[in-house]
Amino acid sequence: MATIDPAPGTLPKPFKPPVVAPGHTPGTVTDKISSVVLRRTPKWWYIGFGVSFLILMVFLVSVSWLLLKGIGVWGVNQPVGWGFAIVNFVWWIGIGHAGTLISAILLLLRQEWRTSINRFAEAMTLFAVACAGMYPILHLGRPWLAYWLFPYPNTMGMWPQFRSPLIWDVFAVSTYATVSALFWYVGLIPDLATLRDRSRKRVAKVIYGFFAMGWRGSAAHWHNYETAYLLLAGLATPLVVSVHTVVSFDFAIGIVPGWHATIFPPYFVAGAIYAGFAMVLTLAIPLRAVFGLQDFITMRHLQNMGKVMLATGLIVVYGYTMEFFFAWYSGNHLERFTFLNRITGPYRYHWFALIFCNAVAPQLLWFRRFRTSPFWLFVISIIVSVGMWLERFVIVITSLHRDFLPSSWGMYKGTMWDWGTYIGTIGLFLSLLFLFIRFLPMISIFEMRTIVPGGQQGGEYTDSPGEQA
Amino acid sequence: MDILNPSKGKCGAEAAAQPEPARLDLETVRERLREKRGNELWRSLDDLAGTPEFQDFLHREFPRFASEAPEEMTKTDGVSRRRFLQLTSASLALAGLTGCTKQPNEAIIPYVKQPEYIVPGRPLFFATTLTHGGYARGVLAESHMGRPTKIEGNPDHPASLGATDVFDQAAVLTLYDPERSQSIVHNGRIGTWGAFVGEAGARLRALEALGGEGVRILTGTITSPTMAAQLQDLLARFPNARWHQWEPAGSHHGRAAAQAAFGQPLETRYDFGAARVVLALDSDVLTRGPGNVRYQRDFARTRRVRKDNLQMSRLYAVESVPTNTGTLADHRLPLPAPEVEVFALALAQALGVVSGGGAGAGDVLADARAKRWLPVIAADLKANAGAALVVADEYASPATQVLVHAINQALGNTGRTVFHTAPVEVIPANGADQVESMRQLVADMNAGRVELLLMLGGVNPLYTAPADLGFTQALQKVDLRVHHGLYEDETSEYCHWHIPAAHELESWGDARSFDGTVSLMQPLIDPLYSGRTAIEILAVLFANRADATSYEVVRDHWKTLLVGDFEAAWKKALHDGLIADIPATQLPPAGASMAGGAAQAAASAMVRSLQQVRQHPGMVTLRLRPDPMVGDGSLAPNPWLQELPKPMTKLTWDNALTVGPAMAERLKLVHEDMAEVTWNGRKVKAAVWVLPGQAEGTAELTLGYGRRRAGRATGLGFDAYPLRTTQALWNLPGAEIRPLGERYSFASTQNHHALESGAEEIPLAGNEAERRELIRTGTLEELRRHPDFIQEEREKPAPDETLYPPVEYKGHAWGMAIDLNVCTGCSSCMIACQAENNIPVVGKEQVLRGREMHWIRVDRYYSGDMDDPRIHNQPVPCMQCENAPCEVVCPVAATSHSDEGLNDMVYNRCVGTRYCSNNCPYKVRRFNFLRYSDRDTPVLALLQNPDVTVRMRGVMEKCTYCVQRIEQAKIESKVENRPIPANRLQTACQQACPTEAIVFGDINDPRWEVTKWKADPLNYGLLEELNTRPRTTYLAKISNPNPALEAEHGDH
Amino acid sequence: MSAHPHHHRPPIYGLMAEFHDSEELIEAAHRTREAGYEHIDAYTPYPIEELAEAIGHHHSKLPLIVLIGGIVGALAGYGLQYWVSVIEYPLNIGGRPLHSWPAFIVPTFEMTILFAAFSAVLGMFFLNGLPQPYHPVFNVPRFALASRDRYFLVIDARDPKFDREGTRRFLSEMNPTEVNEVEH
Amino acid sequence: MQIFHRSTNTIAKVSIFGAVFFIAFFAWIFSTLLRSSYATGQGIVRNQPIPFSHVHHVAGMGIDCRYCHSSVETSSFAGMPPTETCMNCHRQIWTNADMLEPVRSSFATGVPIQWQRVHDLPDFVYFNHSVHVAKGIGCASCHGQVDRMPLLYQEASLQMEWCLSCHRDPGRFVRPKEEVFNLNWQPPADPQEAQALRAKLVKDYKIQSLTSCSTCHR
Repeated sequence: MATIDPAPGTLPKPFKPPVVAPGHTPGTVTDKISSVVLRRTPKWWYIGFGVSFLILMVFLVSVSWLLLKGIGVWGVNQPVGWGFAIVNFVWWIGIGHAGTLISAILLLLRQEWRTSINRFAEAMTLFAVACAGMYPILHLGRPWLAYWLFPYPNTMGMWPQFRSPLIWDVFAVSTYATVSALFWYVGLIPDLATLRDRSRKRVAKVIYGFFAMGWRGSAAHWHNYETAYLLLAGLATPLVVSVHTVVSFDFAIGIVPGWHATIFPPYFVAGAIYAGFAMVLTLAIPLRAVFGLQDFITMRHLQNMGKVMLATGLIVVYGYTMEFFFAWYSGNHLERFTFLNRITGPYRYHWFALIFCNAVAPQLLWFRRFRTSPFWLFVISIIVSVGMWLERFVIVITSLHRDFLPSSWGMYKGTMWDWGTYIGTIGLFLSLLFLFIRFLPMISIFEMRTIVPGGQQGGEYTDSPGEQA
Repeated sequence: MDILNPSKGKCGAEAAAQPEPARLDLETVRERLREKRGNELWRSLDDLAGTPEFQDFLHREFPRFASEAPEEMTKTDGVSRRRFLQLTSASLALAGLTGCTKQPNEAIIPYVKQPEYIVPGRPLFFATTLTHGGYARGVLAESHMGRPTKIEGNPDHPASLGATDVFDQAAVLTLYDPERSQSIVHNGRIGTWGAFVGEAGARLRALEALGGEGVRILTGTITSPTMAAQLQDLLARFPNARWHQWEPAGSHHGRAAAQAAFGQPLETRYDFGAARVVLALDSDVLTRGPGNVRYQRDFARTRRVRKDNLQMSRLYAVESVPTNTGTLADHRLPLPAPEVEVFALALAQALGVVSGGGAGAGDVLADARAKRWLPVIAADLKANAGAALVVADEYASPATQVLVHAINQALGNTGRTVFHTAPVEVIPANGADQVESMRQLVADMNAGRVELLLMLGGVNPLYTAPADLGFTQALQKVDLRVHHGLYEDETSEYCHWHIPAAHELESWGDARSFDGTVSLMQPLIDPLYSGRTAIEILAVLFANRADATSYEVVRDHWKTLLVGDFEAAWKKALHDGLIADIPATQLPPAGASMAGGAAQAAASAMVRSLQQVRQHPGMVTLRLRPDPMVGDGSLAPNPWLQELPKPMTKLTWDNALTVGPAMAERLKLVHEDMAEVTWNGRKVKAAVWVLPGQAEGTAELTLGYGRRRAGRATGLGFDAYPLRTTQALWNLPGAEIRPLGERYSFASTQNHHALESGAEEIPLAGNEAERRELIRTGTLEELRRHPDFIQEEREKPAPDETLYPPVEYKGHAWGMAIDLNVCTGCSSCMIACQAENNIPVVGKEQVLRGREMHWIRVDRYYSGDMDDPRIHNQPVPCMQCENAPCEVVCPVAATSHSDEGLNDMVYNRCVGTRYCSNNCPYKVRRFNFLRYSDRDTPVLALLQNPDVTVRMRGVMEKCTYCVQRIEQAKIESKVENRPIPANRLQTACQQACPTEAIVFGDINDPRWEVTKWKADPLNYGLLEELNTRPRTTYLAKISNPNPALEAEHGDH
Repeated sequence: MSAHPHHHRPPIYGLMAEFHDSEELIEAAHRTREAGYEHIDAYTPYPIEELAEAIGHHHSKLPLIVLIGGIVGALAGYGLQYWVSVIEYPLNIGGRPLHSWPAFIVPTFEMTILFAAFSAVLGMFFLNGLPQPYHPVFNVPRFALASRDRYFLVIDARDPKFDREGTRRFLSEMNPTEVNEVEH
Repeated sequence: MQIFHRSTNTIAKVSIFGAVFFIAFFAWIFSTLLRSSYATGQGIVRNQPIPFSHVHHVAGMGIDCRYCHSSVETSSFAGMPPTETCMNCHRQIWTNADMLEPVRSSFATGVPIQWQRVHDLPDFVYFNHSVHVAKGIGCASCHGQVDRMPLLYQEASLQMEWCLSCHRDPGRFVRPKEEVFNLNWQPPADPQEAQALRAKLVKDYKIQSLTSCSTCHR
């Protein structure tokens, strides 16, 4: 992240556009962003939400069938005991990471350009985690007993088995979900107050007011608030790193060749950030166009995110390389066979596709021409998302399908219900996202105020009328 | 899975056919209970039992139950232990629904009069007999409160010695099979016994005047002394009646050969225990045929190498299609089917049994390698004359078998390793040749000379009769056609009457085993489906004993023969399950002197046929053989057998046209291609299986599939019978195979996806297995020179190579050892485990997805040249690792270690993450992806072993070392305050294993056999380098190659 | 911060001066303090660091609360695992020691974070006296702009130096856009 | 402008603070329900075809447990008396009491009597009476003072935690074998003495604490 811009205050160089277009004041920022929420619902929103909701229904149908018949409606088998469910789980969780990263780590690193993207990045985190969180439950043979994974006193006198990475998952993911939610909500409070004061409708005032908790921007409050926000960021940072580390343990702790690797934690975390930023771009690029937020989500943001992707992408590629190197260097026949099987075995096409998506395509980002073209960034970000899904597929399936005893080798293929569940969660994700951009400010208003002229850095004062719709 | 459910349509129809709908029969009971589950089911069965209809039903179906049995009977054979309603009292132990916190209400139903020998909650074992192709095997049936649940071998029975084969184990499932025919059918409608006896009886009385003219009886091979007597009397009273035998997979050529060689259809049996050198000519003698269990046991004992016994016999196998026997061979030579017979000829010449010997010996052979092998083998046989044994395929041409008889005689093996006795089966007046007998029958039928045809004991000629006879058309010309069998089948469809047969576990009877031993059959339960035995039918129809029960008939028969105190002798016989040391029952040993010139004649006959065969090279010989699992097809409806992987192909729910790799290439065929086989203008379609090790020019299609009317088995696989004619029953030279360009998909349990994942998977798997040293091998020579060579190859990490403090197992420490040197891959262990542990059947579609549930499997690896590979079998149960990788990853502690080192699996705690299975290097864990256990069919609940939980959907399961047996043994020892006697506690797989390849026990206690095995230098663990510390270990596979052939291929 | 019922209740809550610039507000806050007012508060659309000092609000107790929360979480987490695996139901899991401390680290860490995060948020609410949906300052209509771009200074009527007229004059001297009385 | 009334301040604060207690309360309710007789069936009298009184037969007539539950020492299942057993006495006494009509008709018709199960374990639990008896665990330890139950009911919860409570420390319940069927046996009053006795029996009967899963689940 060394590539990212210098300390705030220095004049942006010509090729590096500012984080906020000139001419904005706290007032205009406030009005512009809150108006997105407060004005009448645009027709396209209904369309967008409707479509996402339909996809969500696909999810409901698939899950109902799953619960009715049993896990057997999926493609999982012996020896491939884990399939789409775990692949999707890791994929979604990974996507989630960018949000926390942007809002927490970049905050600690004083990267002010984060301000205009952190809010919906965090929302994205929450929704991604919501999607991810369902898979570990759905993939159980007896999902209705999922609560047995939580430690609680019961009539059986039984407790969870704390040596299992799955229990670590339970703790990590639930903590992650909770902390992200808190972080997000705390960040929202002042903006909820803003909406409370801006909205005209009584109902809206009451609802926003209820959640604003009577925030009134007292200096003393701001002081505690800032402290809390910083502390949360400080807690979320190690947390986000731990979460994907733990997810990687699900595999690294196993003895399956192709899973049992010490390099997993770092390269899973990198992969997560990689996937996450890809998703942020995938969402940010259309959003800024639709809502004309180019002023706030500027080329500078897109470029920085492109750079982060390039950097993390390279780390991931390094991870792949090392896996193969270790396999060869360890001299362990089983390891060698597994990785040879990845390239030459029945799933070689998945592997080549993965290499193209995650290693080859992103190299375009070396060139500013692509870094600064929303279109290309969008395309690349999509490719990377696909690539990251393939990565998990390759890790989970190809390692399992030919492990220790050749007699037990098998193949795995997702069924229509696997696909239904996967696509369905995308529907859930989008539906939540649409609701979010409709009813909450997708950019942190109060933080934007601090970075516009007339904000904290002072600057000329422009009077603007009280309320405008 | 409703794989075991009877089709509801059928039941509906029958229910409708009921004269008075108010009355119940088992079908309706089942209908009422169909939607019930687990405990609830039992409750409602009880409720139902109260209703008047049910009482009425009981009176009709189970008269003995309703009105107490005569005291005398209750005492002698304990009929009351088999009363129906007791079955419902199984609720006290019956495994049902798992995982619910609140218990539904249940009922306890005690006896009215409790038989003194029954202790509720403890099983009883009864000696009885099961027959296969007419031949007997003595077994012990385990009975829980009147429900037979498991078959074990009868240790006192010469054909078993305590072991069983797959068919024995499968018998209990057939017993309860809801698809068995359950009521008398008259012209497609429900009939009554009375009406049948009326009609048939009337017809018989009419014919009696004519001395029974027009009466024909068709049975399978009969060895039962009682039935023999019945038939004798019958034919005495009806001199013009005829009795025909047709056993599709019987030893027709064996009989013919004996006839040719000895002038009479003598029985031939072997003593492998006495043989130092064995040559098997295309013969799977170890795992096929009536004597197989005993043969395996005897042979294994000559192969069990230990540090204190470095002796073992040598086995040569010359075969066209790989067999279990072949996998054990020290030298295996693949030759085309006809060439194998030529090899017999060449050997005869080489040994001077027939002319053309001396220098010219072997000239007849086409194959270069065969030429090289012949003298070596001949020499080895000579060297061991008297302790050698040459075995021909019982399906090989009579000529070949005659030559082999001659060879054995020349070598002085006869009387030492080969024995001839008078025929075990009862030979009808019209001769031993069953094919001829069938020809006569059909001729008579066509000529309209048959008025009444009784087909007894489940014969199914419409499916199995030689195709050229036109049995179907002929049958139509018979006025009154009666079929008696366990199932409604192809034949019963064309009969006026179908009489449900009683299962052997429901019947009184007797039969002889391969060595002539008379074995008694006693029922474990009253007929579930109102079946009747052939003995009863004969008695009722021909002996005018209207109310005769087979119990009386059999007992009366033996009354005359059992000398001395009959009651005592009878009780003893029943207790032992066999009638020993009574002269009247012994088979006279035949002075087997070969008819002069018989061998020479056979030789020249073979030379003649050889010329035709050799005329067109590249010609294919199609072998037809009984299927290893469903035999001649009569066992096709048995799901356990259907899902039991066939030893060589690991194929389930299908048969296949197997061809060798080279030939497949030549014929442009790939795995799972559909092909058309043509022979003499007869055509059959079948899918191709490319089988490594199968000789060029040889294809095989097993019988027993493509059933047209067999319930759930209908339409499975491909029917080979249309190709089978009286000219050629077993080997069809000159067959053509032509690709059809269609595809088929086989459900195999090993390397399912040979094509999908690249056809190279099978060789790759084999070579990987070798590379990973899963199966450690060596030769006897190596072992003698260097006893510890296996130990030095081992990569077992030292105890201090781990960070963890070692766990001490004081007291018992259960472990298992498996001797790869004697495992034939017969798969008895798999099905025994299935029966013992309530393992569900999943069906073809699920097997295709790789979800079979067997707790122990037999892995089969090919390595080396796929046309002549090394073939290995390796039984793989749970390794019960001390450092179990599965346990560490379970989030809810559903699998953990017991104090005695068992890797416990707690179904009711399992949430089903399947992480344990992923992390199991041996992939022995099995998951209930769907609701596989059938709880909808009440009668199948009776089959369940009450000591093992029936698993529900979504939970993991696996081999437990039969923990229920361990716990039972421990509890008994505690109650009686004594230690568990060494080697008495056996797992189900161990108990069933014919070769004693599996031992189990307390590895902390030197008295147990397993402890000795584990101390043997051949002992090693699978994937030890992972430091899982498996409790199950293997003894390396040692071969005893002939130094003179070493060069041929490396250690086998 | 809300009115204390026990001592006598002044007629109004206080006086509110509105500024259109953060600089002015900070300036005003300093002067008010210098003038000896204690009970004052300032309202801004976004956090301004100097302002807290300016109105005499120095350091936050929050970090301490979070630290304690974290420690409690850690102890609870590890304690639970130790008790379950070693004391309550000791099971031999794959031959691993009962007290497999390396495995227990992860949940301990997560519990630490969870507890700390909760104490941070709840602590913040507690210290800020939130939730407080009703507050007198909302009675001033212009105060709605406090969440947009206006800056307010409020002197509490309970301040000993407070005097309805004098204080109003004092505030007006700092040329605010407006000075309003804040009703209770 | 004000949106909320003054009171909302208190309400809001109280509800956040109260949430903690609210959750605790629900947890308590839940765990209580799971252990209630609704879930366990404790103390519930099932209606039986015959109102059989253990008080009368055991305390009154002094019939030994094993007279009816004959397989308790040899089998996993304690055994339920066949109709025959009832008739042994009731051929002579109460020969025409209406109450006993079901017994007589059962004996006449051969249709068994259907009792409602009182002690019912889940099907995945394998309990064995014989071994517990052999190790000196008295009937009363699990079944309670049956001789004081006019109509039989389930004394213990029979939940896993209940089983474990004894399996973790069997010494607490062991008694001399000859006292196993004595429903009124009490350990020596003096604590030391009682402790000594337990220690001795545990040693003599080789009693282990078995908490491996396969001890009960198979």
